[in-house]
Amino acid sequence: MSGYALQMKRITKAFPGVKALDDVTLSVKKGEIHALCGENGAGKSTLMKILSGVYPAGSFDGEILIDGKEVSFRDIRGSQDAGVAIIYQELALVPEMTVGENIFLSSDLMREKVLNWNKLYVEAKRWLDQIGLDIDPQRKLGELTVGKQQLIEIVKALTKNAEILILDEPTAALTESEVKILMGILKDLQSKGVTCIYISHKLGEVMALADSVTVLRDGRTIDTLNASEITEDTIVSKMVGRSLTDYFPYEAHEIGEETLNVHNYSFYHTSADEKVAHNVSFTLRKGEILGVSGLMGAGRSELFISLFGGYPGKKSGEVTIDGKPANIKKPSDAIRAGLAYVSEDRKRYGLILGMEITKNATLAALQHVMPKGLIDSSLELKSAEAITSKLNLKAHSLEAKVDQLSGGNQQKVVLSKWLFTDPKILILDEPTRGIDVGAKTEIYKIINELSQQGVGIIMISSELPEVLGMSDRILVMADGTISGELSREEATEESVMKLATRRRDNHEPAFK
Amino acid sequence: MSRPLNDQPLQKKLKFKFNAQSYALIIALILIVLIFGILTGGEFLSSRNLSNLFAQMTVIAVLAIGMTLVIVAGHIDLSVGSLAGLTGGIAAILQVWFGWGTIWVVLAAVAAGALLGLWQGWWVAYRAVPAFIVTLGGMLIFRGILIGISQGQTVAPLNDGFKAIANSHMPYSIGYILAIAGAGLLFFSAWRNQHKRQQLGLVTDNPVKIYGKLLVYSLLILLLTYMLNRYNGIPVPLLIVIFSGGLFIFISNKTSFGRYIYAIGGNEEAAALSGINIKRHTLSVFVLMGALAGVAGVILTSRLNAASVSAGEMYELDAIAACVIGGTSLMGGRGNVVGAIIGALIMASIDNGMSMMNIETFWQSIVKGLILIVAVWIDISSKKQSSAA
Amino acid sequence: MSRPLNDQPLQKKLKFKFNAQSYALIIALILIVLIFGILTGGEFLSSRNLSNLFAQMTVIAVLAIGMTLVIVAGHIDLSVGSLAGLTGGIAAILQVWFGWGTIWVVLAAVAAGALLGLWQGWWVAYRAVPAFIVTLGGMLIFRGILIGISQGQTVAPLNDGFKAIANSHMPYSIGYILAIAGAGLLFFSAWRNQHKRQQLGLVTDNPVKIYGKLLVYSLLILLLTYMLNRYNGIPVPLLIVIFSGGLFIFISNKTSFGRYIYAIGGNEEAAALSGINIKRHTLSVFVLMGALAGVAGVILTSRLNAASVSAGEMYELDAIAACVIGGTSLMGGRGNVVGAIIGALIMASIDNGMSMMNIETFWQSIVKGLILIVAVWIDISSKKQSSAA
Amino acid sequence: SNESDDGEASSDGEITIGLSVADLTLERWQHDRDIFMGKAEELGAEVLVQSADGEDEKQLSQIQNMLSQDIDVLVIIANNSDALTPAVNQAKEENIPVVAYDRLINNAEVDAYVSFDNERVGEMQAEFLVDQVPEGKYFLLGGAPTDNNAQMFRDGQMNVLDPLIENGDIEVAGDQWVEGWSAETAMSIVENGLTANENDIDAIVATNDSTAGGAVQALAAQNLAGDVAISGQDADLAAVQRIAEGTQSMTVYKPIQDIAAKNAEVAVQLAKGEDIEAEDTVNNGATDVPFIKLDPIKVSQDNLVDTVIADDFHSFEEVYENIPEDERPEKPE
Ligand SMILES: Nc1ncnc2c1ncn2[C@@H]1O[C@H](COP(=O)(O)OP(=O)(O)OP(=O)(O)O)[C@@H](O)[C@H]1O
Ligand SMILES: Nc1ncnc2c1ncn2[C@@H]1O[C@H](COP(=O)(O)OP(=O)(O)OP(=O)(O)O)[C@@H](O)[C@H]1O
Ligand SMILES: O[C@@H]1[C@@H](O)[C@H](O)OC[C@H]1O
Ligand SMILES: [Mg+2]
Ligand SMILES: [Mg+2]
Repeated sequence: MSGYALQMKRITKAFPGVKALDDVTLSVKKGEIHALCGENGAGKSTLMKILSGVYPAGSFDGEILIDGKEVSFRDIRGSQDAGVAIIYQELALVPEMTVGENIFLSSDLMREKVLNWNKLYVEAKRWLDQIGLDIDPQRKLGELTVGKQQLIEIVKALTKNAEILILDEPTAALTESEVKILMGILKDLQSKGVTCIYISHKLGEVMALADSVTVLRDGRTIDTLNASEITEDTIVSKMVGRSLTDYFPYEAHEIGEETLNVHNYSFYHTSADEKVAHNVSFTLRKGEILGVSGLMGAGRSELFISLFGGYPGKKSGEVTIDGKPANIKKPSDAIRAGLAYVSEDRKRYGLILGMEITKNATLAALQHVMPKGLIDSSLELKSAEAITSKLNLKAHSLEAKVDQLSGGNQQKVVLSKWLFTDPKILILDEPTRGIDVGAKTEIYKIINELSQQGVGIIMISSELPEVLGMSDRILVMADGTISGELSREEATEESVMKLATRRRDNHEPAFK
Repeated sequence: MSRPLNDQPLQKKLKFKFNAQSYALIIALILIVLIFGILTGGEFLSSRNLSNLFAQMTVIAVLAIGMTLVIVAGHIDLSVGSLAGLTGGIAAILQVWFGWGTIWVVLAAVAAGALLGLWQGWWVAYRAVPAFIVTLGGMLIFRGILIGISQGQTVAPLNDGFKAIANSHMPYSIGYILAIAGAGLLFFSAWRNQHKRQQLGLVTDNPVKIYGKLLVYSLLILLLTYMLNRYNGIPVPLLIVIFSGGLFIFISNKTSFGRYIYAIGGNEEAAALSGINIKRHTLSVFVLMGALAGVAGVILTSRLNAASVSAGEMYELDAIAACVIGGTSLMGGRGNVVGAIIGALIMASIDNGMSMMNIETFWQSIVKGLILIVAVWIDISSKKQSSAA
Repeated sequence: MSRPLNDQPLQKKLKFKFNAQSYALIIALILIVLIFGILTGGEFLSSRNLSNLFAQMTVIAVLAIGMTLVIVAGHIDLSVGSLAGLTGGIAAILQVWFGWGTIWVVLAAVAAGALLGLWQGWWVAYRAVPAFIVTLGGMLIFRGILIGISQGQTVAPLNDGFKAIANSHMPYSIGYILAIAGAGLLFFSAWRNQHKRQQLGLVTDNPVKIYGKLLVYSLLILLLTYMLNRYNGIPVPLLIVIFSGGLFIFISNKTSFGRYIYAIGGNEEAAALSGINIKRHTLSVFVLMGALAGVAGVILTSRLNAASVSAGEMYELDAIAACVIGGTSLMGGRGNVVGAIIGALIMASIDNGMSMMNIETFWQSIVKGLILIVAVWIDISSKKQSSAA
Repeated sequence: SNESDDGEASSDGEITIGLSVADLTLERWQHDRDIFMGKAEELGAEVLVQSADGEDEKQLSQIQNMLSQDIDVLVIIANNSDALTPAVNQAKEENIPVVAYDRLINNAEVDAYVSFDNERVGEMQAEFLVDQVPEGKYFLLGGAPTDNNAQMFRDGQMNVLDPLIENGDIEVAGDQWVEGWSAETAMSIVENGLTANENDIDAIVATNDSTAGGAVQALAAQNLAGDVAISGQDADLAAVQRIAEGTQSMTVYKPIQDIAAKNAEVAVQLAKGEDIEAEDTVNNGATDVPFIKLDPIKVSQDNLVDTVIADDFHSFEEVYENIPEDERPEKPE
């Protein structure tokens, strides 16, 4: 007995045009939490998909040993039966089905010939309660926020009572408090002898959880660190091949005159009865980086989507841009007024996945590549190349479809698209979600650069260090209103959290 | 966390939404029925016409039941009309030319349907050819085979036993017994479910609401039975629809197979990642559809007491329309059998009502087209409103 | 970072993949052509039959061109057959009964098509009724209107000018001039593109490869012109297809409208947030489709020198099949006009070839169904292979 | 271009006839084809057959395709009399004679027209019913609204019925057309018509046998089969069986033996460049076409044996299959 719960040896896997994994080795000890780190596109997800049978035996080279015995999975069922459960980076859930059904979709409860719904929902409820989620298992999954869906995905994996649990960026859509819940669960599982493989770009989490860390770079194993060797700096330098001194390269910059002024802004659900945001007022100056913090469901995304003209339903209040009243009814008005909105959900709202990188990049400002009223494809390619190389996008060709890119690179395509519109005001909603540290730093650099050019930047983020590290000023939202504003100097984790948890009824009457 | 995740008001709204949605369809049906009732001076609602109406809707209803599953799985089947024609033709040929007994003939037709469904399902599931193409091909192939084997002739007449399938009625007493048994079953299963939920400590719905609703349904069933009994009794083809409908409702709600179909149609990737065997399930859906087309073919031939080469032409479109009217999404993942049956009833009502009114044929086309669009629009806008509420 | 953007070998592989895919279709076409050529002892490939073949494919090809956009936008149009029948009927009625001149009649037919397209587009775009239902309704409504306004009669004969639209040929010399001009245009635009890319410092393709390919194309164009000139010359309807095809290729590649349609079909929500007006563009797609149905209607009536109430029945399925054969995805977001035209040619070749062989009708149905399935399967499996390679 | 050989038999001496059939999915045209081919072969000709499945454009394309195959004469059963002008013109340009089989082709140089008169068929249907039911409620069951012939049958029916409707002898209880000649649609229509009229219908003017079949089923459900007079056309086997049983009153039999054989003869004559004999001509808008007129025959229970059975169109056993032996008429020799 090796003491290893899992060994993956000399794994090599190629996609058309890409060698995703090249002789990778991974050894995970029994009962440990083993973190897998690496830049976007390093091959982490691919390695895990090999382990879980998504890529069946024969479609890759190398061997897999579980508890020292060689295994080969023909399909996902195979790995499930061998005690491997995986939470995929991309949610593997069915929005039209109920929470309970989703939880047990791949379990024996759903494999019975005649289903026992009552039992299924009781069981689902039990699992949900166990991790402190008060969600009705009979609700349709699609009605939950992404964060909660992510938690459902986690519950789904837990129900399998797996011996090896793989979590591929489980916290990308979670708030800090939810992350804490998850960490509790994992520690608990660990005490029960479950082995975990944990993939995350949030090094804080890795530091807090991991017993050992394996670092991948460009499809190769770089190193495995044991508990004693783990420091953020080592991980980062192994990941990117050099050391990054400053994760949040905030640079003092000149802040100009006011560019955006929002006064007493409210908007309603489409049914027109209930307000989503209530009397919001704030300003943004040229070259300023305005952080927006708050708990999940505080209404940040919806507020800015609404300002951007992308939310149906009534609204009221004044919005001025550069002193002129802005009448934004639809996204094209907003774009024309110089606004750009980088969505938190890139697959749903950001990208045309089946389209080429080039075409995605120019989509929001197509007129820039239509000098004579017609699309000039050479110019288009040139422009896309210019903008994506500025963001250090990694792709084998700009004519590749976006769905072949890793998550981080997809995010860069979305950024490219909006930068290409030459915005005066750039709204970034969770801009670094699912992005590796190296790329994060690049994005921060770009944010700095843009602010130096006088672009006003609004950065909505659930990651406190990021907000604190990058912002000139921070707005905190709670319950659809702005519960407070902090200058860079005033802002600390505590002061932000205090405002974020302030209930509306403390200072405002309830909505009508 | 600051807010309880399960705030009550949200849940109530959800309930309401579900209801508004399914009621819109019934309201559309009632509206159509009322309008025709008035325009025909009540004739439309006579016992006799109701009896005709149910007999006229059966073939499309049976096809729509199967089509629901096909569409939910994310596919489509354009061959069902041809397949019903072919299986009906096979039935007639085996009986008229070869003298087979009715039972064997029915089994052969259903088996032939299932087999040809298997063939189509294989192309869709294992060869990844879009169902649109496979079944468009099937439509041509099956019609060709039918013309070939029947040499263009109308094959008739069939045995009395075979004729009875679509043309007979239940004796009055048995009709009432069935109706009462059906209502009783509704109450019993509701009670059992409530009881179980109590035992398991699950929230139980307000009994007044549950049993009240069931009471309304039961009264409707009895009223309908009474109306039909005032004429010849419950038509046997209606029972076939109710039986197939019940079976497929059971399959889609109570079996893992059914749920997997919804999962596959709702998010194929997720389903695959959850270890569901997409190909095998897709194949099975087409086999079931084929078998139902076989049933539809038998009813069609029995109703006409003859099989002709053009039987079932264009039925695929009616069946698909019935599903969509009934709330099935052509994108897959969403749909239900009850809706499809109501959809078929709406379609049949439009045809029946206008022909009762003796409207000129070309106006019938135009009006039917308009009603189709408006009915679906009402359904959709009610859904939107309630989901935005 | 570690890897440069444009490493050569990778790019080459991609190119190859793209080619394998588009070649599969052409290979399928060539196979079909060769087989029929052999089975008919060369007749299939005679100048005269080629001329017939191109005239026979035009109506479906014109419809398929518009259908590509509709499907790319994520919708479907089941009404195009009826609409072509109706617009063709309007053209005939205006000319035969009211004595309108040919030009006015053509304009009226196209305008009527566009208007009815607008009506359908409005329901789809602004009322969110699924296109399947709207256009199924449209299919019934338009056919009903046609029967109503023509009182069930065939309207004929038309003026010589009108007849000429689908039944005349280009004089030989003009045919050659057009062919040479077309080839020249290909070379010129390739050269200009290369030139621009050089100026912008972009990688340019190997000139031998580019111009070599164009040379092959040009020779093919000339060969075809020669073949057609050996009979009566290039059929005018073929020019209409080439012209409409060219226009729509241009629209989909060079205008923002075209690009937006692909974006909408690919991901509607993302497109909306990128500032694209979904509703207006969707509406426009249906207007264009309607106008093309008008063109198809004119060709149909001109070809038959008569408008009958059944004209265009079932053409919608042929048009959709042509698109799918040509690689358009019914899920939206992916498809191209050239493929659709080749698809229409494949469909027409199957019909033509089998009729040249005087095969029995029912066999024709069966064989056509099979070829349809197998052709799409070849296309799909070649795509899979090349993307898995 | 491919010059053809001026109507002379082709070089190998054998005559090739191109036969374009409107729709072989209908039983009757299969009989036509078989008899035609038999006769033509007897006369030493070869026949190429194509069927347009009831589509005008397809028929046009198929005729073009046949013309590219060096035929000597073209025989067309037109799907639509008005929609084949271009095809005939093309044949004319190539000096290939054209015979219009059963249905006239308008506005084109046709060399011969061999047919029953479609309007006459409609008249016969109505005449028979009026004979049986001189006064009463009539339900009109038209053919496919998209079929050109259906219109002509209706015209014939109305020639007879209109005067009686005007003087009040006949009341129209309903007027519906049957999409695609579908039996099942016809059945639903008649069910609804019976309901709407509380079974008070005395005659149904069904335009062909398949729609009559659906109507009879609807009548049977009301035990009215045999009590309501009902017409038909084509003498389909199922229909003559119904006539034998008494559930359908009549059908119009177009002696296919005659029409098919006559057409084959005429075609061969034209191919050889011989003259044809015709008593009549009919103007089709372009020319006076020699018209070889054949009479359709009303078939009812009284003359089944002398018509369809005597012609070997159906056998005695087939026709009386469902009638007990002792109730059958005497079997002819
Ligand atoms: N289906 C596929 N087809 C082609 N290339 C793929 C496919 N899936 C992954 N790749 C490529 O394989 C490489 C590894 O991707 P993978 O998703 O494993 O990265 P990752 O480490 O999980 O990145 P991230 O942190 O962004 O999730 C990338 O270059 C990616 O573009
Ligand atoms: N699909 C949905 N169905 C019902 N309520 C929703 C849905 N999406 C969002 N909400 C509600 O809208 C409100 C605002 O959500 P929003 O996504 O804007 O919050 P956020 O502050 O951006 O949080 P996140 O970190 O999740 O992005 C919350 O009350 C949330 O529960
Ligand atoms: O004989 C009839 C034929 O003339 C008509 O066109 O189609 C229906 C047939 O019954
Ligand atoms: Mg990943
Ligand atoms: Mg958000």
